[in-house]
Amino acid sequence: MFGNILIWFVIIPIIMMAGLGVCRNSSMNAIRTVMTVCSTALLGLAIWLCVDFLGLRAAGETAEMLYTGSWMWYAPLNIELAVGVDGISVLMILLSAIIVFAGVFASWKINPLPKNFFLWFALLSTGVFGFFISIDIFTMFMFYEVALIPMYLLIGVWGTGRKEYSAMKLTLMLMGGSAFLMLGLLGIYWHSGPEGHLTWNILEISKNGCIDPSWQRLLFCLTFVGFGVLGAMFPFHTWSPDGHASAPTAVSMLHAGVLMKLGGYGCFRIAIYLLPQAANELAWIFIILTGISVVYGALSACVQTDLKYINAYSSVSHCGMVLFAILMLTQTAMTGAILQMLSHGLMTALFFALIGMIYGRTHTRDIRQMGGLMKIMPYLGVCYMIAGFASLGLPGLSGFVAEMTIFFGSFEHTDLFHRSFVIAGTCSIVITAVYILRVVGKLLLGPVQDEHHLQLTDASWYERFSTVTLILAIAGIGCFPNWINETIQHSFVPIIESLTQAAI
Amino acid sequence: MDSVGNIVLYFVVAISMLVFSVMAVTSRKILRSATYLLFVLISTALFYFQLGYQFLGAVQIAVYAGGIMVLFIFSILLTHRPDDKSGKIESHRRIAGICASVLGAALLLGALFTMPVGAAGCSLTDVLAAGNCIDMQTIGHTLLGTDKFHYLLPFEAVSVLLLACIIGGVVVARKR
Amino acid sequence: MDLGILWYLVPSVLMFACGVYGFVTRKNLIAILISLELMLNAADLNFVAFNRYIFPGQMEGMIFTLFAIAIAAAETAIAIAIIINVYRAIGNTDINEIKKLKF
Amino acid sequence: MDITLPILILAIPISMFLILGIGGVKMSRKTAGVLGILGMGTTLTLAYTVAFTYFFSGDPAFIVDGVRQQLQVFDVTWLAFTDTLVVHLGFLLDPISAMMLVVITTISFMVHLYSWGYMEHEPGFQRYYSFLSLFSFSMLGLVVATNIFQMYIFWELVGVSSYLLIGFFYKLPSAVSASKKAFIVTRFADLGFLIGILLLSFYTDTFNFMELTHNPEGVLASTGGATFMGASVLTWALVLIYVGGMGKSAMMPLHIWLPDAMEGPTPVSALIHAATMVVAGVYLVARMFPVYLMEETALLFITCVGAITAFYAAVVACCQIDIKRILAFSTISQIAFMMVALGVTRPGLHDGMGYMSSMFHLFTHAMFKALLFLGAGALIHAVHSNNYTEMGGLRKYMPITHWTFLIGCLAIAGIWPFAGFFSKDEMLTAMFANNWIWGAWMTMVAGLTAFYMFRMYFMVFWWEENPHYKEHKPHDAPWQMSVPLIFLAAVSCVSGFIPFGELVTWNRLPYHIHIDPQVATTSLIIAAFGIGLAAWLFMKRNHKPAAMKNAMPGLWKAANRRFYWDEFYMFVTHKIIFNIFCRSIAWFDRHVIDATMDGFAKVTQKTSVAVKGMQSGSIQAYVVWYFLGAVAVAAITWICLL
Repeated sequence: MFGNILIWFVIIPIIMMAGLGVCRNSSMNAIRTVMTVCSTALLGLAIWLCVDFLGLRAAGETAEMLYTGSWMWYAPLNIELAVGVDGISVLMILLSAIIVFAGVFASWKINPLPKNFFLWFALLSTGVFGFFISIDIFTMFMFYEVALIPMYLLIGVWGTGRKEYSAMKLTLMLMGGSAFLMLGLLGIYWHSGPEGHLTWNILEISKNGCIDPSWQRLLFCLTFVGFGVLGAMFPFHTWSPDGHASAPTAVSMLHAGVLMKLGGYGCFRIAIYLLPQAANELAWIFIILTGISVVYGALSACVQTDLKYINAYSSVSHCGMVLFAILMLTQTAMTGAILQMLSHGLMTALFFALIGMIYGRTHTRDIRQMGGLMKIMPYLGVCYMIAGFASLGLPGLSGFVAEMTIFFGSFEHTDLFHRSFVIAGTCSIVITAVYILRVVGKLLLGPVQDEHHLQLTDASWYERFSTVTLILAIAGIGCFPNWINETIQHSFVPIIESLTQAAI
Repeated sequence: MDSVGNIVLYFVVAISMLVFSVMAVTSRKILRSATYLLFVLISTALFYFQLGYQFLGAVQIAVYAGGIMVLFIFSILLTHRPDDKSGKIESHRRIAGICASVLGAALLLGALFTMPVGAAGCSLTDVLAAGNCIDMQTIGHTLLGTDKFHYLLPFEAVSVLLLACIIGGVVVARKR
Repeated sequence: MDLGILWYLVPSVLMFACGVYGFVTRKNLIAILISLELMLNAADLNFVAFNRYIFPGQMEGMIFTLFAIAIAAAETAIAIAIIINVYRAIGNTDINEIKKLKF
Repeated sequence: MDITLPILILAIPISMFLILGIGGVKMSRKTAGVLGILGMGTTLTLAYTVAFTYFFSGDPAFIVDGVRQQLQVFDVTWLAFTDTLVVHLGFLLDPISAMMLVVITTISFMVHLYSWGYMEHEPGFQRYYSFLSLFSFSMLGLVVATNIFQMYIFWELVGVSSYLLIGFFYKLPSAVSASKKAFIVTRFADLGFLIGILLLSFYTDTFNFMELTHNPEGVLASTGGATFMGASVLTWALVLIYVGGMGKSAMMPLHIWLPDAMEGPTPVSALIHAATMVVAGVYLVARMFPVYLMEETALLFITCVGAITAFYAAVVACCQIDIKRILAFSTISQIAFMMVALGVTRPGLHDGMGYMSSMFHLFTHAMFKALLFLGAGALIHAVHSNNYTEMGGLRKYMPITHWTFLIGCLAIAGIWPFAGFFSKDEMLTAMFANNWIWGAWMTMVAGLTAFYMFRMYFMVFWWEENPHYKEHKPHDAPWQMSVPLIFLAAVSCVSGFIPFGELVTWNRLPYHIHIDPQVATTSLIIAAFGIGLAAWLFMKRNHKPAAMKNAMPGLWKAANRRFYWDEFYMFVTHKIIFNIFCRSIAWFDRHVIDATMDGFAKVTQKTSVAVKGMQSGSIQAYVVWYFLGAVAVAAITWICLL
């Protein structure tokens, strides 16, 4: 079992927790050491996995999932701990590792109760990694819940503002989503195979392909809504602004950066892949909803005054784009969705990290009370601008690649319905430019608004470290996007196949 | 046909029992409640005697009227000053209480008078005359015997319960 | 005039109703306990009456009553110990004051 | 062709950007400036080498039977959307890209040099040079794009460098809002560009310019006659792509950002907003020209937009006070000229001379407009104001600036033998050839051009001396600034004689330019008339201009306010979109959607509070309920037994 590399993505966070358990609450250095070592190990492992995966693919390995392994967990219900990754999961794991790594540095000086903070943080990462490595939908769901629960405490204890309310709202809405999801998953399980051969394993379910179309419709709606809540789909997105506004920096990063991707990934891996017929039939409903998300989130972001609210609404817009692209059901659009997940994950993490740093200095997030910060903290200002440019889709940064792939993929549909939604989607890039430049103009440029801000300092080394990691990743994807395409192109083959078969 | 003495005794006992029951639950002085309870218990004991269960009546008086009442009195004296009066009963409690008791009583009485159970009874004299009076020897054998319809095991269980109760009472009421 | 079984059961019912009333309305813990004893007593009387009238040749009812009295004694002892403890803790024996365990 | 030079042409500016951008904070101003200028100088040399090799070496790789070849020097895969739709990054060498290499590197180098003097005392000098390098890189990448998507990529990059440079003085709110406006307006136009690319690439399944332009009939056929709202899909695609060009080239109604962009440093205006970036739209149409020829509707659209814009901008330019604004509107007008020239081009009319003349004008205009902007920069540097009301009579104080500026004005007015004459004459000939209406209309615009340019010239250098000169004597700029002026003036004098038709034509076959005497005379007379009118009105201080202004105050004010386009846009964006639309959506989100979600929570809470009352913890209440329940059960049982 321990020979499987994937298991280590769950074990390292557990070791992290154990290590933290040994540390004394007051010894900040020990805690930091544990976190740094383990998150570096995770990042290293993720990079190694990525390289090795590409190597295997290059060597002609064509299996859908690599590094598979499964261990029976609860035989009466056929629940297994089944792991395996394809290109998409590899990239998601890499993304999570990068953000966990950056998140550790972004919360270098977390206060109070650093040890407990990092314990919950580590538990959250366990859930996230576990979700991405699982191919058994029950364990997937379990890890999903594991990732959700620490959120409540992390926001409720270490948050700012109306933290209790936000924590409660976020947790309840996501739990509400997982209630739908649970129903959907149980439905999938009970139809997963012939009598007596039920299974939770994604690969087997898809191979059996015996879910009745009428059931598929119901289950598709349940699972898509369930994951859609996490992916901030309109009208289930309202947890996102409040939740993100109250969450502490690293949690916002991890949440917007990775956890929201769980939604998109889940929609893709479960709703679309396992229920292809329903996906073909019912995609239009959700295209409408996600199309609304895209434009609506962007327009809402235009009038917000709180930095985190702006970003949360922009996340609604960008994550809406992910789901939108997935629903287009073409390979290119789905590639775009994955790129958008990576891109949004990295740049939102960067945004939230920067907002946290700025807030830590100015003690306000209201853009009306700030101005001219570029003069005072040029490093943070430049990083914020880069994040902004990534968000509005500047070539050379990741957002552009993702959005373009989505648009070109979505445009493969020739009917008016799809095309008008694609064009509505493209409008969002203009609106994005509007709100990003509005923030940049008010926050960073112009005259200094508040005299007290003149004494503020620029970024410290750990903050630089955290932001540089993310910026490098963003620019890496933006400048050299094709290797990502190569990583994930195999993963779409079975999905597209099952979709086309279902369409016949 | 029962003897007049029995009937008179019955009425005296029944009326005193009911009157004292009512007074026990309505008196606002707790010590008086306890005293009325004592009278109710004694009345019950008298019924036992009348029904021919002398041993049971004796136990009722000894354990209940004697032992338990002492506990009550002690605890009352420990927790109340002599002139303590409990407050007036709130109307919603009173209504709830009356509802519950009247409805319950009505149902039970209705059932009693309509069900055939009343027909089973002949007169008291008849049932007593059947010669089924139980002597002490039988009781002793029954309680401590191990045959069918004998009760050694429950007896021992109750003794263990009482022991546990002694210990528990001491532990709970002990000063810390 | 015969003293049938109903002659014993009816007072028992009424005594029980008194007990219920007292239990519901009284606020003093000891008074509640007293009401409880009334109800118990009514039940005892029922056992005895049924035993006498319906199964006069047997003695289950009597034995049951006997045990009930024993258990009532035990229960009262424990209850009173608790009441005394409560009194120590909060200074009186009013049931409305005991709210720490609510919800 | 060896790929080292082309790669270096792109690599040097981008590495300069990174070096100056990341390491600039640690550098002294001098190091940064020298590095920037050296970098650009190297790029200039390399670009000249490449362009001259291409044009004049006669190598069969570049020219076969008189036909200049298009060749992709390199073309690497960047991103594969599908198996066929693949984005490459490459270097396309053909006449127009070679010409643009020369234009961009020349102007960029001059601006680098000029800025050394002009920006000497500004904070953020290093940042300025790094942004300039970024811009040069993006612009070079744009013109050498081998495919339309690469063009779009660099299109966005020049947009952002323009944003950064306009907002260079970021502490000024006006600069910040101008940069924002520039970015958003062009971004909006790029939306059209993007949708156009989506449409075009969907039907043709390629991005590559060579595949598109070498087989335009195939492109037309690939759409399979699909139409949308009455127009063919190809028309839609081409018009939408042109919308992108309209944004960058500031055609009406997307022109509003360009005058505001003058908030940036003046050398930046010269580089980006006069010579290079703003002609990207023209370049785009020129690049796609064979495809445009397939759809005359699209060309007609281009012509009409250009004609209206040219006239509008010329009228507005007559009534501006800020010299940079005048130059900005003049730029708009001149670019519109090029657009019209492209729009009227047909292979049958003088062998597609409009295309050649448009490119020719692009070249000459870049030179003399940069010259004018740099001259304006020298004026602003000396007087510390943008308005000509603060100037006047400067010819004695700033002779170099005066003479070079005059050359620029003569060139733009189209006076022989200056550059503008030749290119403008060709353009007008092409327009007359298409339809006399275009020709007449644009000749009128040419006259207006001469008028407003000389109005500015006389107001600045003649009129009457500003009394402030006594306290603060204006003087010519330092050598770093004068050298570019003199160089560009020289170019403006001679570049008209370049045999442009031999080098750049739409079908890459040589074309022998011959001056059409009729058109040339007309335009010269009109220009001379414009100059004469300006001289009569503005040479000496007098009351005629004021009287004219008072005679038609409404018109003057409207023209001065640019016919209220900005106000209109402000109304639409701020009042309607921002205040009504966005705010109501934000309100809706908080008070309807979120309130619904909170409502679920509230209902649950209310219910639980209501139910909570039953869990009162009171034994007595439990007993009542229990007892009543027991009674009820018993009663029910009893009733059932009856």
